[in-house]
Amino acid sequence: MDHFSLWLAAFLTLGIISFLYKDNPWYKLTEAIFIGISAGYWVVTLYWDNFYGKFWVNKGEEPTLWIGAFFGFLMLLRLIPKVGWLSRWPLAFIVGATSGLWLMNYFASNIMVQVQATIMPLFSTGYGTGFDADFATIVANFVIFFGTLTGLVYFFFSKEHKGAFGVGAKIGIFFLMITFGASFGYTVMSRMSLLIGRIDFLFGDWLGMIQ
Amino acid sequence: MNNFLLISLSDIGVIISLIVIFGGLLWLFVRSIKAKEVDRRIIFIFIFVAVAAPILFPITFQESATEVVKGVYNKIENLPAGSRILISFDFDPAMAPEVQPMANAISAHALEKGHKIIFMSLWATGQALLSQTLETVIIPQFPEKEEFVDYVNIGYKAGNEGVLNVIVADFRQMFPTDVNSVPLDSMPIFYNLKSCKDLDMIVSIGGGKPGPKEWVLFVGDPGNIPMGVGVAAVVAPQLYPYYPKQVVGILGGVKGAAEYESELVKNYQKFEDMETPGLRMMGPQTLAHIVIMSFIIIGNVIFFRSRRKDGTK
Amino acid sequence: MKNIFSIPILVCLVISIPFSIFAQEKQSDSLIETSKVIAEPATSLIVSDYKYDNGNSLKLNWVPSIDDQLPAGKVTGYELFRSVNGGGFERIAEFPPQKNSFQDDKVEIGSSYVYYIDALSKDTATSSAKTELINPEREWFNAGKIPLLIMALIIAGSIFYFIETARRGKTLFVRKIAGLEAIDDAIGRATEMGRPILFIPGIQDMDDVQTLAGLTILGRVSKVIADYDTRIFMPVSRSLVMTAGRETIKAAYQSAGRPDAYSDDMVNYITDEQFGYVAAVDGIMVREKPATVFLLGAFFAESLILAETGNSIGAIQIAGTARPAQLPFFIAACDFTLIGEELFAASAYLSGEPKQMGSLKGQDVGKAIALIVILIGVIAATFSTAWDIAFMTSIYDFFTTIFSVSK
Amino acid sequence: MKREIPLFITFFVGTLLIIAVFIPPIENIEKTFTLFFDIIAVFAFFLGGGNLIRVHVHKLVNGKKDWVYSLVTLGGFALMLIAGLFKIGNDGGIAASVTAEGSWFQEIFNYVINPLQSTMYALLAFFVASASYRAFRAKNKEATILLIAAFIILLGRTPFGMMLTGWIPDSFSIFQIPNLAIWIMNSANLAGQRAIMIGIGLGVVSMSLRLILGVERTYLGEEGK
Repeated sequence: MDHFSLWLAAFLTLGIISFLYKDNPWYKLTEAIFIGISAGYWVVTLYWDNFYGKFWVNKGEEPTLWIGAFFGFLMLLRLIPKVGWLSRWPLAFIVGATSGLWLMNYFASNIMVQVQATIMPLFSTGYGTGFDADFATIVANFVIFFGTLTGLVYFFFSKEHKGAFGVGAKIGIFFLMITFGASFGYTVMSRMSLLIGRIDFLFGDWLGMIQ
Repeated sequence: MNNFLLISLSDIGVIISLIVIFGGLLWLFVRSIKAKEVDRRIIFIFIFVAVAAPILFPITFQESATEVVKGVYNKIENLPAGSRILISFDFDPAMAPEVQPMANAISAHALEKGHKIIFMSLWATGQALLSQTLETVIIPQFPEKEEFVDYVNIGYKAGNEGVLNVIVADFRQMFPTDVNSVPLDSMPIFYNLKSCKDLDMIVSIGGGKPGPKEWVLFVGDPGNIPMGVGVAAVVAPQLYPYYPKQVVGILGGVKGAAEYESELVKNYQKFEDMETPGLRMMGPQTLAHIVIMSFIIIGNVIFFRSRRKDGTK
Repeated sequence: MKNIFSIPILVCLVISIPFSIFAQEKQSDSLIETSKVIAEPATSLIVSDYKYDNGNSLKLNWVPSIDDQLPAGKVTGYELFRSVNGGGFERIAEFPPQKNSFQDDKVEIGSSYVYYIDALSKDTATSSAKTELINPEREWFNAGKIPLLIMALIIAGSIFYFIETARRGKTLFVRKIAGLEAIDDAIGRATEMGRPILFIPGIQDMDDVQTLAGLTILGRVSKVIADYDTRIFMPVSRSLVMTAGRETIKAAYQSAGRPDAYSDDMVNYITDEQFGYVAAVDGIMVREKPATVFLLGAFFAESLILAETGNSIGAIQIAGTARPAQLPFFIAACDFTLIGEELFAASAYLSGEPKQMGSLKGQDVGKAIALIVILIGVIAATFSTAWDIAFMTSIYDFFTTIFSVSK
Repeated sequence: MKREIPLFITFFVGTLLIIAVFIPPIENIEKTFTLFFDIIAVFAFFLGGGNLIRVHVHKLVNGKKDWVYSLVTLGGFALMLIAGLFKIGNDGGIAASVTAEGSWFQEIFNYVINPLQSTMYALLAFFVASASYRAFRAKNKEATILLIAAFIILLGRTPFGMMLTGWIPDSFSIFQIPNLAIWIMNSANLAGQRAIMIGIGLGVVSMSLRLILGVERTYLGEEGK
């Protein structure tokens, strides 16, 4: 990094950090640079990767790509109020494609796989291994089993959380809370690493205060 | 007590910054008893100081190794001298700050115990990092160790899990030569070593795919070879189910590296002055965690005090 | 004299040359015989059509050579050869010892193939018998996915059934969801305070279902906003989401009978860049000071940055995402959080339409099935593993098969 | 017609993709559709990028408050467009990769976008702290559990976890805080994650069906009955 880019990076870094105190002109300037440059970055990337790389280069061999381009063109008709309603066609296409695609994907990876993963013997470390688990593992197995079941109970929509069902849902929300608390606590460390990186940059690369 | 808390209070800056942080927290705690809320900007300053101070004036905390980390340490400690260990660098530069310290510490430990190391990588970008470890850690620290006898770098081969599938049965099929095209057959370290099954231990350091998990599934488990793993913190929970059966131990994130380094520093005179990037990174981490926990406590004190106040009204 | 004696010697030498060469040859021949390693070939090479594909792969199985033993058998590996439409054989793959199967997915429908495999030893290769001629076949139905199909039909069927039941007028009970009950109040509050409402549909494009979920909720929310005559502001990070968002809000204003109050300026594209977008939204939050913030869609690391900034300006925040890693941050920093499934159910719930409510009831059937399967499955797995009870083993096998996802 | 055709397109495309999972000859159709999506997204960018320019030019021309920043945004946008579309500074000219080392485009990315991204990301360290201060209060049972779980894990991530509980004999090592933290991550945490994931799966299936069947049509303009 030469001098200019180093000072530029430091200027931008401090501009963002200054937002923690309050909104100020320095932050506004940094934000404006960020928006302008990054939006430009994405237009160019989209143009070269998607339009040029995926469409323009292959349009001869793959005539079906013109269907995509046609839908894209319909999208632009929004600019003409009279035929603007045609832009709903590509939207409808996208909504249909996204729903259809993810329906089966989520079905397989979220429902089937997770249910299957939960079907485990309680007193063993794996299926078909006999009584080989220690106390902590057995407790963990029970916790996973009851936690998953009660967690599911919590999500039931068509039953009031009352009586035995309500107790199940209550336990379920407790498990969800442990999950949230634990993941929160666990992530703190990686978030700090990012700040360590920036402070290393400021005091080290920029100011040269770290030996 | 001093040894219990801190192993190096390098200079006056450390003491001042610690006084500032803990003095400030104490002041806030006293205020909290009067149920006074803390402005978020004050919290921000505390976090900044807690992270910046240990970077400027290195503060290192004594880490005591947890059992999962000791698992790897003890395995290397207890193998007879001359055992052959494979260490795979399965990470890229983005992951390196978190996991390379582990690779360095484990390699140094193994060489010091007189083991022989085969270095390799399943990641194309891992190769440069591997050379870096060799040049900056292994060679300067162990000038007496000979390449091809005590260690060798067989480099990277494309093919992800496919590579593992092959070397579990035959090394030379995948790696006929080392990274500099020296045939494996000419090296003493590879004498009588046909496949991974002839190794005494495998250590995989990484955090993505392919990585430690694939090593366990494709090599360690089927070949019944002792495995130690070092992983980025985010993926560590996914590996704990394999401990202690399929892996002898796990180093998770910077903390894992720091624990390993502190074991080395504690037990080996040679390593007393070694570079300990893991421990160094743990300084800001630990202080930041303490600050956050202190603020959780302060928040709760404020909550209970103000509830009492409201109750008496 | 010397010369006379030398002649027979010379002759003898000349005659002996071929013999000596012969002898040498003989010697080297025998040398080869003792050092050359010849491995037995692999046997029973069988090629079969790979089931459930589009006719683009064939499956090969063989029995490894009897000399292929670990750790130190004679066989060092295998090479597979293939002939296409009666042409010459070409090497297409090589394998380590002990390998006994391969899937050739570089075949085309309409061509015919013959294979043989070589067992390699240090010096030579011995070939197996050739396979029969085979043509890859195309299947029209992937029978390997029958379990997936059955489960999908059961769950989709129950959702469909309850939608229909509700359409026919049967009222179905749906419990209250706190985060959604709060929406009206949150909008009302913004109206009272005379401040705008900020709606963030996540940072992903329209190809993420969570964005779709966010937009369906936007439809309901903006109708209420139109009724209350409050301002809504929606910065987005994708152009397509901008278009879809405008369409959605416009429709809501129309159905609320206030099409004139709608303006395209309600929805603005910022930038596709994750943190650039976040920087801008943070700026908008502190400058516009919205009274209510909705964060509904796919969020990544920025979830907490947005939620904390929103909190610092004192906005009521209703968040929801299906990314488990980000839920803890919303739980910590927002007033109401729609957890996973609730995000997708929200629009149906808010619509109040019976048939939409019906689909929620249908989802519950799915949950009930999952509950029962886990309950019985775990019991079966436990008994089967611990006491080896055959009946339990078959239950376990049944469930794991039904819930397996094959390729 | 204005409504029927879009509804039909959604229904047709959605159903086709679901069926394709089971029919090998068309199982790759999702790839084609994904390509279509990418192409549509480029066209949509004309609208998005156009809107960006319109909004900022509007501010500039009308001399609204903070118009200077709009000028900076427009300048940055134009700079990137020129650098990237004409591949300025790329060795090998227009045929080179747009992100070639040394090109203006890549240099600006490295020296402007990169530090901005990582600093924005690093703000999380501060917000994590302020959120824990505020949110982890024992207001009720749920919040108390959230607090305890977070606190144990946090403690387990520092040397103090071991210091406080290191005296516990090894046979009960599970109660040593670092081990307890790991145990929680792999039991209760896992259970919660699974319940959430199964729920999400059902939620997606149900919402997708509503969209495909046209029960949910808020995105389409005129509200359904």
